[in-house]
Amino acid sequence: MGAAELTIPHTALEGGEPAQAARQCLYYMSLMREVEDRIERKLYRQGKIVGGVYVGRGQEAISVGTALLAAPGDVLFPSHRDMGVLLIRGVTAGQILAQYMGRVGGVTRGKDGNMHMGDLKLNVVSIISAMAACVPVAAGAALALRYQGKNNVVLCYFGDGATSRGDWHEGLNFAAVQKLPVVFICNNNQYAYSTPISRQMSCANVADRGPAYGIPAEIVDGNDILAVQEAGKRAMEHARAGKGPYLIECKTFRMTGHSANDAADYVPKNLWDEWAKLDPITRLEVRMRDKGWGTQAEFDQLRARVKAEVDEAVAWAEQSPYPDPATLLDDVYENL
Amino acid sequence: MGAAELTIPHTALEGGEPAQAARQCLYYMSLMREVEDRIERKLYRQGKIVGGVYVGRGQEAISVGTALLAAPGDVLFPSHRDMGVLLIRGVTAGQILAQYMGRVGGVTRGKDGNMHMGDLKLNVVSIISAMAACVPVAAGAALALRYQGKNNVVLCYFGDGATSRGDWHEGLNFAAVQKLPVVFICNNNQYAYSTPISRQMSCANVADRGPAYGIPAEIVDGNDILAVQEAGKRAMEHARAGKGPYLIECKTFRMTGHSANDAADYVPKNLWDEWAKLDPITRLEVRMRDKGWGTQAEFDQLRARVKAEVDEAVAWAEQSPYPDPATLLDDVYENL
Amino acid sequence: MPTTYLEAIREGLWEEMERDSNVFLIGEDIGAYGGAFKVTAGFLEKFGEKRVVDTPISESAIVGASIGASLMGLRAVAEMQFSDFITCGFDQIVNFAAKCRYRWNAPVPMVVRAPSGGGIHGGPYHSQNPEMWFVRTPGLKVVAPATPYDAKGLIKSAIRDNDPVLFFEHKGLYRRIKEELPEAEYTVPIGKARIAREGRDLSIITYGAMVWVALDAAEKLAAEDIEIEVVDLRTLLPLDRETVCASAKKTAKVLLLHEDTRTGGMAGELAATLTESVWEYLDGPIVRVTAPDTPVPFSPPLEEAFLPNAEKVMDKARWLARY
Amino acid sequence: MPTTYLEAIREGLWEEMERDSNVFLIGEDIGAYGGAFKVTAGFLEKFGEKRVVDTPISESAIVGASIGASLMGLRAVAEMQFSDFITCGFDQIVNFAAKCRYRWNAPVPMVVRAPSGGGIHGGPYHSQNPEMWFVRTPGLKVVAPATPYDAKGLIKSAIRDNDPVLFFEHKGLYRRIKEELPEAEYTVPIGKARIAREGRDLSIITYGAMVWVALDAAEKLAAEDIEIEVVDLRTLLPLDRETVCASAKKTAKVLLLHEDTRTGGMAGELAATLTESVWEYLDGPIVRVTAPDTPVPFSPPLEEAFLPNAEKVMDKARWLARY
Ligand SMILES: Cc1ncc(C[n+]2csc(CCOP(=O)(O)OP(=O)(O)O)c2C)c(N)n1
Ligand SMILES: Cc1ncc(C[n+]2csc(CCOP(=O)(O)OP(=O)(O)O)c2C)c(N)n1
Ligand SMILES: [Mg+2]
Ligand SMILES: [Mg+2]
Repeated sequence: MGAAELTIPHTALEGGEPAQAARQCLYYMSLMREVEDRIERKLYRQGKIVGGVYVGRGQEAISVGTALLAAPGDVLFPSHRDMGVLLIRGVTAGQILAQYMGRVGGVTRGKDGNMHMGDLKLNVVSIISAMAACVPVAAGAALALRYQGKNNVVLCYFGDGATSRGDWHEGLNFAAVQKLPVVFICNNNQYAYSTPISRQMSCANVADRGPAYGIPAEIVDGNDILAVQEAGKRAMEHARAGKGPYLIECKTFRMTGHSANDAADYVPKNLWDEWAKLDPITRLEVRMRDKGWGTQAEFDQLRARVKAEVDEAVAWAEQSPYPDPATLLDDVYENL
Repeated sequence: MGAAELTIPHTALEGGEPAQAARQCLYYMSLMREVEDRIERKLYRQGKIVGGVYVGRGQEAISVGTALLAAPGDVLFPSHRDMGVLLIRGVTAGQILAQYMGRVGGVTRGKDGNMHMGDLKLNVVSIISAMAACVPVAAGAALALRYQGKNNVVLCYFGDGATSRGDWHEGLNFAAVQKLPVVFICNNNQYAYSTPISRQMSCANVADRGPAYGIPAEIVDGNDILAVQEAGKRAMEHARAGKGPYLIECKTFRMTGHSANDAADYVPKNLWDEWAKLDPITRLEVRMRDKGWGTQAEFDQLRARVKAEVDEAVAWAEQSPYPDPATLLDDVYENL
Repeated sequence: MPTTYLEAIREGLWEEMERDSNVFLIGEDIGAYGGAFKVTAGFLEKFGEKRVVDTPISESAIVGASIGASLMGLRAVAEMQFSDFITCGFDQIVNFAAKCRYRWNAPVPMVVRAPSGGGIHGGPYHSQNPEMWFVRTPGLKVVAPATPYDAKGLIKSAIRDNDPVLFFEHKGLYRRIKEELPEAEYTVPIGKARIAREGRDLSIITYGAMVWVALDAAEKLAAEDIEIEVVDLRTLLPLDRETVCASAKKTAKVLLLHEDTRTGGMAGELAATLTESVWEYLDGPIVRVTAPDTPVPFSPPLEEAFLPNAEKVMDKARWLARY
Repeated sequence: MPTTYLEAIREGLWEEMERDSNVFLIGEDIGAYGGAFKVTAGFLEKFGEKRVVDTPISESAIVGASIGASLMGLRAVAEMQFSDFITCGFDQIVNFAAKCRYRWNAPVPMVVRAPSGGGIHGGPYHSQNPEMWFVRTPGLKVVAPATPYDAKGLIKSAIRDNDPVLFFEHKGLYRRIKEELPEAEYTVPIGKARIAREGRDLSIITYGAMVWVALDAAEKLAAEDIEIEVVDLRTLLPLDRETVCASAKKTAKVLLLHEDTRTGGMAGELAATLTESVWEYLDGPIVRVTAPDTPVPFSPPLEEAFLPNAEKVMDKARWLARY
C-alpha cells in the first residue's frame, strides 16, 4: 500500500452526521499524535530525524478542528505545531516522516527544514521560521482570493509568542483595513519557548488585541475540539460573508518541551498534571462515549489502525532515498 | 545677539502660576509657528531650504504642551512635526534654520536631513525617517533611566500613521511588559501623507490600541493645549510612579499638505475651515483673555517679539557657512 | 515626444496592467495621490481600487501581502515610497520571497519597486542605494535601469518574471533623462548587460545613474584620445558575467563605478568575477570609483563630495589608461 | 582545562558584566533558560533581572531597545536566537544604530550577538551567514571569530567598543573547538586579522568556521610540498586590508574562502582590495571557494554538497599553486 492511500480523504464536516464528524476529529488527532510521538520519542532518539523536533502534543484539537472545516479552495497557513493541517489536506504520514528524515520523499525533497511543509496544489503554504512572518502573507493570499472572486477564506495559525512580532501587527491591521477573509487562529499554549505569557504581553488574553484592529475576537477552550469547531464555524462564516478577519484564541498547553531537547524545567510541575487531565483526545473520547458516538472497543481499534498506518509510513519513509546532491542547484530560479 | 540667547530658558510648568504657564505655552507655540511659517512659506519658496519641508501647523499644542512638562532629565523623542520639543529643550531657532539650510551651524553640522535633530546633552533623540522606528528605541531609553535609578521618563512622539508599523507594536509591547516609564504621544492628525485614518486602521481611535498592551490610553483634544497638559501630567505621573507606559492620543489636524510641495487636494475642503476654527494658538489666546491672563495688546507684542527673534535667527542661519567637504568622512566611527 | 525615465516606468506598468488582469499595484499613497513621485498617477481612476491597493504604513505587510497574493496566482507590484524603507520589509523579501521556490517549489512572481539613489539632497534616509543587501541573496533578481528605454522594458520583464524582482529606479533620473521610445511594444530581458558606448582603451562597468557619469567622462576623455567602453549592467542579479568579461578582454583595463558606498559594493563582485575569469587578459589593476563608506550626507557640499562624478572618474581612468 | 568556543564567549560576557555595571544582556529566553545555546546560562542568577532582560519575540524591539539604552550610557549586548532572525530587526541595525554617530554625533555602544553558520542540518532558517548584509553598511563593525581565544577577546573588545558591533558566532564551532586560554585578562583588538598559519606558496584568506577548513587543507597540502598561509580575518568590518595585502604580496597567490554564498560575498570585497592594491605582486588569478548561490538546504547530502570543505579548497589550491 502506497503512502498516498494511508489517510482518509478529506470530507467536509458540514452536512456530515455529528458522530461521523467526531470520528473524523478523533482519527486525525490520533494520527497527528501518533506521528509526532513516533518522531519525538522514537525516531529522534534513534538518531533518524534530521534537525530539531517541535510537536503539538496536547494541541491537536486546534489544527484538526479548524482544518476539517476548511473547503478545498480555502488556503491554510499552518505553524510549527499544526501537523493536523497537513494530514487533513492530504499530505501523507509517509511524506511527513520522510521530510523529517531529510529524504527525497519528503514534501520538500530534502530542501526545507523538517516541519516546513507546503504544497500549493493542496492550498497549504509553508511557514518560514520567523514567527508571524506568515501573517501578512496570509492577508495577501486572502486578497488574491477576493480578487479572483472566489468564495474562499484563509486560515492563519500562530502561537501566543508570535503575536509580539511586528509582522503580526502589520498583517492583522492590513487584513482588517482591507476587510479580508482571514481567520487568525492563535494557539495560546502559555509559553513561547521558555518565556511565559506574562513576559510576552501585559494584556490578559491574545483576544484582547482584536479591538486594536476593530475585528471580532473570541476565546475558546483549545482542548475541546467541538468548541474549537463551533468557534471556527462562526469565524469562517464571518470571513466568508465578506465581513473581514476574525481572531480565535485557543487556550491550550504545550505538553512537551519547546523542542525535543528541551526538558522544560521552567514549567511549574503542577501545570503538567492539570493539563494532562484536559487532553483533547481523551476528552473527545469521553464525549463520544457519553453521546453514544463510539465505544472503547472502537477507540482501541482506531488506535491500532493508526499505529499500523504509522508503522507503514515509517517504513515507507525509511526506504525513501536521500536527495541526489546534483539537485543542490535546482529551483533557485525558474530558468537559470 | 547670538542665537543661543534667542529663546527663553526652560522653566518647569509645575509650580509656576497658571498665567505664567499659559504665556509660556503661547510663546513656544507662536515661535514654532513663526519658524515653520518662515521655512515653508518664505525660505522654501526662495529656494533657500535644502530638502523637503514638513511642518506641524495647527498641531503646536501637542509638542509644546507636553515638552513644557518635562524635567531636564526626561528624554524626548520628537517626530517630524514636533519642533516645539526642540525649541523648549534649548535648540535655538537659528540652529534649526541653519539645519534646514544645510549649514554647519545646524544641529547636525549639515550631516542629517533637515528635520532630523537630536542632541544628547539636551536629552533629545533624533528620529530616523522610518515611521515608528523610534518607539522601541524610546523604550530602551526608558529602560536605561530605570536601570540608572533615575526618576525620569521618556516622551515618545509619533503620528497616527506610524501606529500601523510593526515597530510601534513591538515597542509598545516591550515597554508594557517591562513596565517602562514611557509616555507615548500620538498626534492623530487624521492623515498619513494622503491616506486618511479609515485606510490606516479599522478601529476608531489610536487609543483603542492601549488595551492590546494593557496600558492606559486616553483621548484628548490636541488643539487645546491646557487639555493636552492635563493629560500629559496624568501620563507622566503614572510613568514616573513606576506604573508603566501610558498612551495619549491627541486629536488634531494637519493644517498644510504632507510636505511643502503637496497641495493636499485629497483633503475635503470643509475640513480646512472646521479645523481653522480650532487653531490652538487662537484658542489659547481666547482662553487667556477670558481668564484675564493676557490682553490682545500683549499678544500682539509677543507676536512682534517672536517675529523679530525669527528675523534674527534667519540672519544668523544665513551667515552660517556650508560644511567643509573635508568633514565628509568624519564621525562614521569613533576612531577610524 | 521624448519620454522621461519616470514616464517610461509608468507606461510599462500601465501596459502590463492592461495586458494581464492578474497584475496589481500595492503601496503607500499610490492610489488617489498617485504615489510620492506620481509614478502611478491616474492608475486608480483607470484600474480601480481592486488593482491599486493603498496600504497603511507597513512595509513588511506590503511585501508580505505581495508574496501571499503572488503565491495565489496574482502578480503584485509593490512600491516602497523610498528605497530606504525597504529595510522595514527586509525579512519578507530575503527570507520569504527569495527562498520559496527553492524550499517548496512555490513561485513568487512579484516586483518591488524602490526609488533609490542620491543627488537630490535627501539626506541619509532618502538617498540610499540598497541594492547590495539583495544582490547577495540567492533567489532574488535585482534590476537597476539607467535609461527610459530600459526602465520601461525592464519593468515589463520584471512583472512577467516568475521570480521576485527588485526594481531600483533612480530618483535622480526620474525627470532628468528623456528619450524617444518605440511605438511598438518591447521588453528588455533581465540578466543582460548592454554596451552603452564602445571603446578600446578601458572599460567602465557601472549601472543606474552612474551610467550617465561614465558616458560624460568617456566623452571628455575621447578628446584626450582615451577611448572608453561603458558597460551598463542593467541587471545586477543575475549578473551578466559574459558581457562584463568580454568587455574586459577587449580593453584589458577595467574601472568599476557605482554610486553605492565602497566596501561590500557591486564593484567587489565584479572584481572577483574578473580576476577569476579573465585574469590573463588584464593589463592593469582593476580600480574602483565609488561613494566613500559613510551614510549619505545632507548638505549640498557634503553630498557633492560624497557622490562619484565625471572628474573623479576621469582622474582614475587617465591613471589606468596610462598604466 | 581547554575552553570551548561557546564557553569562551560566555567567559568574555561574564568578565565584562563584572567589570562594568553598564553592561547588560537582552534577548529571547536568555534569562532562566540561559539562551537557546546556553551561552548565558547562570547569568540571571548572578546578575539579576535588571541586567539580564528576557524579551518577547521582537527582534526589532530588542535591537531598538538596545540602541535606546546605549544612547543613554548603557552597553547593551543583544542576542539574536539565531542570526537568521536578524532580518527582523534589520532596519534598526542598518538605519538607526549604524548611522547615529555620523548623523548627530550620538554613540551607540552596543553589540548584537548572532549565532550563525551551517553544518548542523538546520535548514534554510537556522544556518545562514548574514555578515554581508552588514559589511556593506558603513557605521557598523562586524566580527566573526574562529577560535575560543579570539571569541573571548573579541566579545570583550566589542562590548568596550563605542560603536555598534555585530558579533557572528559560528554555531558549528560552539562545542567543537577547544583551546587553553590565558589565566590573565586579555582582549583581541577589533580590526586586526591574524596569520593562522605561515606559508610561502599561496594565501588563503578566510574567517569563521572556514579557518579550520583552510588549516586542514593547508596541513594536507604541506605533504604535497605546497606551503599555504592562512589569514584569519577575525574582523570583517573594518577590514584589515594591510594584513591581507601583506600576505598576498608575500605569497603572490590568493584563494578566498567563505562559507557564505558566492555572489556578493566577502570574497568580492577582498578581490577588489587586492587588485587595486597589490596587483603588481600577484602571480595568478584570485580564486574563490564558497558556498553556491542557493539557500542553505536541509538534507545532509545536500548541505554537504553546499558547504565548502577541505577537498574543494585543496582542488583549487593545487590548481593555483601550479598556475
Ligand atoms: C522571529 C523569530 N524569533 C525567534 C524565533 C525562535 N523561536 C522559535 S519558536 C519560538 C517560540 C514561539 O512561541 P509561540 O509563538 O508561542 O509558539 P509555540 O512554540 O508556543 O507554539 C521562538 C522564540 C523564531 N522562530 N522567529
Ligand atoms: C517606514 C516608513 N514608510 C514610509 C515613510 C514615508 N512617510 C513619511 S511621513 C509619512 C506619513 C506619516 O503619517 P503619520 O504617522 O500620521 O504622521 P504625520 O505626517 O501625519 O504627522 C510617510 C508615509 C516613512 N517615513 N517611513
Ligand atoms: Mg506559545
Ligand atoms: Mg498623521
